[in-house]
Amino acid sequence: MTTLLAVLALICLAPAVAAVLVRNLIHSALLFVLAWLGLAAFYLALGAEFVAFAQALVYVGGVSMVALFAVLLTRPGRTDLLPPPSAARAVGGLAAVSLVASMLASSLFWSRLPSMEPTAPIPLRRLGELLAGPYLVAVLLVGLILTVALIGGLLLAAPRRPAEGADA
Amino acid sequence: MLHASHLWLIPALPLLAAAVGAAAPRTARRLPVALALGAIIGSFLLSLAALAGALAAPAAKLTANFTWFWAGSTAVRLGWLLDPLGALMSVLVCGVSVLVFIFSTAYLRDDPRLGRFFTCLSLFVAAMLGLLVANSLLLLLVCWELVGLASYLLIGFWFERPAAAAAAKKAFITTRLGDLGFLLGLLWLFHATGSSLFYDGGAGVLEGGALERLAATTLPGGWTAATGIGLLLFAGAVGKSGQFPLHVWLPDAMEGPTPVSALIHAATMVAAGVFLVARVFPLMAADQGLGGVPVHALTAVAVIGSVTALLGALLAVAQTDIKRVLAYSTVSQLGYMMLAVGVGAWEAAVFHLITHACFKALLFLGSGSVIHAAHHEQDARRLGGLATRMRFTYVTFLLGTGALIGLPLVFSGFWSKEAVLHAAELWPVSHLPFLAGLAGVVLTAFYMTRLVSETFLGRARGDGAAHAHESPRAMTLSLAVLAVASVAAGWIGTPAWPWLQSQLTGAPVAAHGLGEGLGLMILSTVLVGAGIAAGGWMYAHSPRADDRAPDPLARRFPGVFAALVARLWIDEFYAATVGRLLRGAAALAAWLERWVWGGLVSLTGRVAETTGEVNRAIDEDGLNTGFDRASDGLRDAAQRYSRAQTGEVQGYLRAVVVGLAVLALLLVWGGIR
Amino acid sequence: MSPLHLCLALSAALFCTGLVAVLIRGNAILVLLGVELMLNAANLNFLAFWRFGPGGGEAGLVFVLFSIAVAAAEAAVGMALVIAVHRHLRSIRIADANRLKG
Amino acid sequence: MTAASLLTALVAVPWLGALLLATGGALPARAVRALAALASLSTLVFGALLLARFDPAVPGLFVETRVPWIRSLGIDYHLGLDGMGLLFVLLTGVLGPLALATTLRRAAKVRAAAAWFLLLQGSALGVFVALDFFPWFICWELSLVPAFFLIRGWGGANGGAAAYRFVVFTLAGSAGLLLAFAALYAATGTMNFADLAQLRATGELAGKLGGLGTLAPALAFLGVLVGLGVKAPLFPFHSWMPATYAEAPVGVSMFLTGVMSKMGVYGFFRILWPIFPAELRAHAAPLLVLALAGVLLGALAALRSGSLRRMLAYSSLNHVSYCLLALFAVAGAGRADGVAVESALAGALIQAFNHGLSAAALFFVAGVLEHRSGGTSDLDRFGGVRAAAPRFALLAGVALFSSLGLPGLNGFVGEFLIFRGVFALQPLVAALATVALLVTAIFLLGFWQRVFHGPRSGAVTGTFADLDAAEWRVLGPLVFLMILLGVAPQLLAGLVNPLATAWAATLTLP
Repeated sequence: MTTLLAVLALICLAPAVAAVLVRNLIHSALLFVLAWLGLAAFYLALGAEFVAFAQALVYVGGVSMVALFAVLLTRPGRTDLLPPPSAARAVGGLAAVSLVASMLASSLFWSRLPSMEPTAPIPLRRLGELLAGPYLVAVLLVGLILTVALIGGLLLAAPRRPAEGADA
Repeated sequence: MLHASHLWLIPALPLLAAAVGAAAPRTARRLPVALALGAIIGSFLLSLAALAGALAAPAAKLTANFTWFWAGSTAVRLGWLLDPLGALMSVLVCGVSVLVFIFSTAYLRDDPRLGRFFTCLSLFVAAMLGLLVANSLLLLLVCWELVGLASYLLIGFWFERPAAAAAAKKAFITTRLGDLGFLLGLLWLFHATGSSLFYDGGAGVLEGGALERLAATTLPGGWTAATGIGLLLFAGAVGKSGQFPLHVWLPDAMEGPTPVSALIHAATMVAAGVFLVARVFPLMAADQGLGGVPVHALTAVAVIGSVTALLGALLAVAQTDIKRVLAYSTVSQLGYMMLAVGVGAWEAAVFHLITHACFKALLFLGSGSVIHAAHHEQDARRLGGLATRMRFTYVTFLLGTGALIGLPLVFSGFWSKEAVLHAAELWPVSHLPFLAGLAGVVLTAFYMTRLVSETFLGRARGDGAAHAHESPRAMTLSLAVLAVASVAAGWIGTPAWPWLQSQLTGAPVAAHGLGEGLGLMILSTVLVGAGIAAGGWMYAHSPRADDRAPDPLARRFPGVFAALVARLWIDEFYAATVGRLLRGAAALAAWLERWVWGGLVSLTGRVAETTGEVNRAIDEDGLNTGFDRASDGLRDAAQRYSRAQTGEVQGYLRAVVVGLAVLALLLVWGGIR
Repeated sequence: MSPLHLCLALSAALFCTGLVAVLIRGNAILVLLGVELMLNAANLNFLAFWRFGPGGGEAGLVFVLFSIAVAAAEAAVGMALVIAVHRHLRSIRIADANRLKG
Repeated sequence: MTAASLLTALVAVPWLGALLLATGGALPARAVRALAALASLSTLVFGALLLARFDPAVPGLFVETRVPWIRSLGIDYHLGLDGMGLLFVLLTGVLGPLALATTLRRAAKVRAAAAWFLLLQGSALGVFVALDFFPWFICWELSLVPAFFLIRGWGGANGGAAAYRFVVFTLAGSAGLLLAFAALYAATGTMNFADLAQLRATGELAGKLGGLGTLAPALAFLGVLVGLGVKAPLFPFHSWMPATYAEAPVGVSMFLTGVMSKMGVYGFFRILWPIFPAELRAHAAPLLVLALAGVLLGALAALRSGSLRRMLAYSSLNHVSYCLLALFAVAGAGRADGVAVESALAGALIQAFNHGLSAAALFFVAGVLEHRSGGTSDLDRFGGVRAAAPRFALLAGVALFSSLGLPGLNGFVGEFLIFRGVFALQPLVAALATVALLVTAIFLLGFWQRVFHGPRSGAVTGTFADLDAAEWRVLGPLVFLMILLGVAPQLLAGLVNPLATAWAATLTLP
């Protein structure tokens, strides 16, 4: 199992790193989609099937489309690429890396977490009962949030005046 | 007969007149004048009724007390008191006021603010009458301060003149300095006895129990509470009655219209101090006979009184302004009254107060008549020769002078001064007050002779005097009545028939006949004669040729004369000491405000400054220099920090991440797992 | 290396990658995508502890579902904002949107 | 109306007026003024209704409403009035409309000014009726906001700097208050004034507060002291005051000195003394010195001020310090002399009211002078105003003599009672403080002489109009009250006497 997970982890990590580093915006967005796909596979391997499919649907199907549309709509062109390196950015990057390094270090080398046996996967039916039972309010709220986000996104992205919308 | 509970009517009438006058249109002339006159005449009649009531039972203290308001669960009580002292004084004040009011209608006929003048006069009379019939030290203080206010308004009546405005302020402040003592004395008395009522059926502060307690309460240094309170109250009297060392305001107060000078700076208001001391005499005398008291309250009164009597007379010698001569004369005569109280003869003081009120009002109104006639010329050097032009004024002025210097047997001043000197002669403590009184007699005769000679004799030395005419009927009428009073007022208290003294003390005073005081009378007559002779020889014998000729006295004693003209530099002394002290304290306070308190704030701000590497010097001229510097420092520091606020989200995030990383590394390397 | 540790390590690496994207990319869209990646890293942690944790952790699983839903909403609004900003500034460079300056 | 609704309406109506004005669109100026005047005058009406309910036999709260508000924090909606609160409510009722009228008279942006002012007035009222720290503090802080904007937007040339200074100072003080009450809350679980005072009376408070740390009681006391001291102001926390009073619009200066400074005095009596009597007693001597310094230095600094409003500001410091002098003398003396204690306490409250009247009137006078002269406050630029404007001079003179404590006018009564009490408790302090009476007379009469007397000069040489009808409507009532309350002080004393008696019996420690 560990091996499978390790392979999937690499499949997921590699496009992510590449996405951050490549200069082309479209490429970058597509690479992100790859990473999300890998992550969905990873979830699947973990035994969280429903989450994995949700991940694939939402990210690969939804977010990526939105992102690509945004890229196209804003037409940044090919010049808007990686910004020139600066001391500040180097510091930021370094800090991010050291942050992760410390997280890694703490989780891998100093962690006393016992490596537990995997718990039994939750059957889909049980998940449904959970969502419809104790978490019903939360589900409804999330639905509300999504609706609001939809309306908000429409309002924000819609042109102020129809006349302006033509060239936007 | 007027019952004590109706006594409030006496001050209420003029007060009402004042209130209506204040509310009347400012250009109104007839209404305020008529109201004021009507009110004062009404008060005069009421006073007479009160006097009748008081004389019916001179020893009884008829009171009507009431609660003003409550402080906590304690009542603050006031009251009215009907006794011969207050009633006599009321009659006197009302009587002189009526005459002065009548005089004023003519004297200020052309003044556009005539109505205002009478409103202020009414306020003054109301306050003065309230003071006289008050049965509570607190009520007395209230009226006392209102008298001060009225005096302030009247001295500064011609407020467009800077000198008048300054004199008014000086009078108010100087008397208020004494009033602080009064206030403290009142507070102390309140604290010690829980009351401020003079007479309250045995519980008053001037009645047996309270007095005994006050005299028995001793303080460190051998002082008794009675001595302390007495001295503090006396401080108030010193201010109001122009006693040394607070006499400086009284001559300056002559900037007011002459009727004001006559009414309040000669006859009534300045007498309030004497009245106060006479009123609380039992308290002042409570420490008499106690051993170990460093200074008896009355001894201090006697000393101050005799110093003032002599000093006032001395300073009067060198003045050239008619009113100022009379003002210093008033200071001197008030000194006599204080002296009398100090040596224990408060009834003699009141006697002298009454006679002095009559003749000094006469003299001031006479001088007013002169000034009016001479087109507001009041420098004696530029007058002269008025005896023929203003015969009536001259005669009445002479009568007043005779009363003041104490020409024997007929004139009122002779009898009252004799009573004062007689008491001083018998004072067991010291003979110095007596000697000072005798010296004052000579000086008084001298300076009054000088004044009369310079003003009325010789020939006119100025335009004003040259074109003077006798004053109108309203003025001469007042002069006539006062002249009669000046002569006759002394007959009520002669040694042969001491009616006044008996009434005041409430017990028959034995007539000691002329024999006992004969020596003193002869002595004082000789002294008066000497003074008149010296004055007549120097001034009447050879009148000065013109207004620039030097004073005969200055030719003989230039140093002394210069010192007297400069009023012994007492004003300058105050300016150099008290004034400078006060200014210094104020400057210190301002300095503290600016640098120390501001500086503390600035120190706090310096911390902010250093963190922001800010060193911009800021100069703002103001009390809060320090604070401005501090807030500017804060702002600059903030600006410096705000450079980091580039507005770029990523910059902010970077900062957050750097912080997080440092934190995480610390945690990791610190070994927290 | 146990599966749990592996999951945690991957989560950390993904988080780092997302963070770096947020920090150094100048393009608003990529920054948003980086944020999404960080969210995913967090989700992965939830799942890991649900699966390998001390048990009773079905809340972790459910939470991930909500997280994904909210992330979707966030992405939608975020992209809409990007478009709005672009209309306003004619640019989607983060550096140009610096109105937050103090 | 029930008592509770009266209290709520008292605070709410001015706020409602502010809200209406702020949101009400473009009303004509006349309507704005009328609405603002109505909302402001409501205080006087409610005050009168409450006065009708006042029972002199009840020393404590005669109107009270207490309902749970935020249950989880133990915060109540607790409003109530006793004689002291009513006194200050009435003061606000008198000064509020007059100060509002003065502010709006020549203001630009009338609607905004009126809204801010009504917010200020409502907040001040809230401070006087709230008995739980939470609503009390909200009102206390809320009053800063409108004051800030009024000073900055409608004040003098340096109004901005003065407003910042004012807010920073008072906020610093408020921080102390907040921390102190946080400590009290942490220790006791309540922020209610009455509950805290009760805990204090039973002796539990000291133990609970001591549980937070040995220094906690002293620090809490200090926090409250500083917070209230800045507002009052207690020397040396007064540095904000001269500039603020000088730069604020005249009407706001009237309200600041008349009402807002009383918020501090009120707090001393309502909060500091009942909750920290032992600390107050322990530190009474240094505090007494501070109050005395305020009395003396205030008067002396006023003597040196060349600017009218700065002089009045320092005079205000001097007068307010008398109230604190009385409190500290009482707190330090204990149950020594019941009559003196009652006298000092009643005097302090009466003085607070009377100073509100006379100081507001004098600031108004300063405002009239400034307006007539085109904005100068420099004493040397005036002369002979009395000749030019005799009616104005008459009313101004009454205010002036009231301020310097002339008997027969209102200023005397409070000062006299304070001196009577303090003299019995601390004779030397009283004797020193009387010096300030003299200095006050000197600078006020000096001001009077320079500005009103003498020949017309400076700004007075041209046309210098006497009071117009609107100015009469402001100064007239104040002067009337000065005379009325000077002659019949029982009108005020009746409100505070029950409290003074009760305090003298209970609050001072043996």
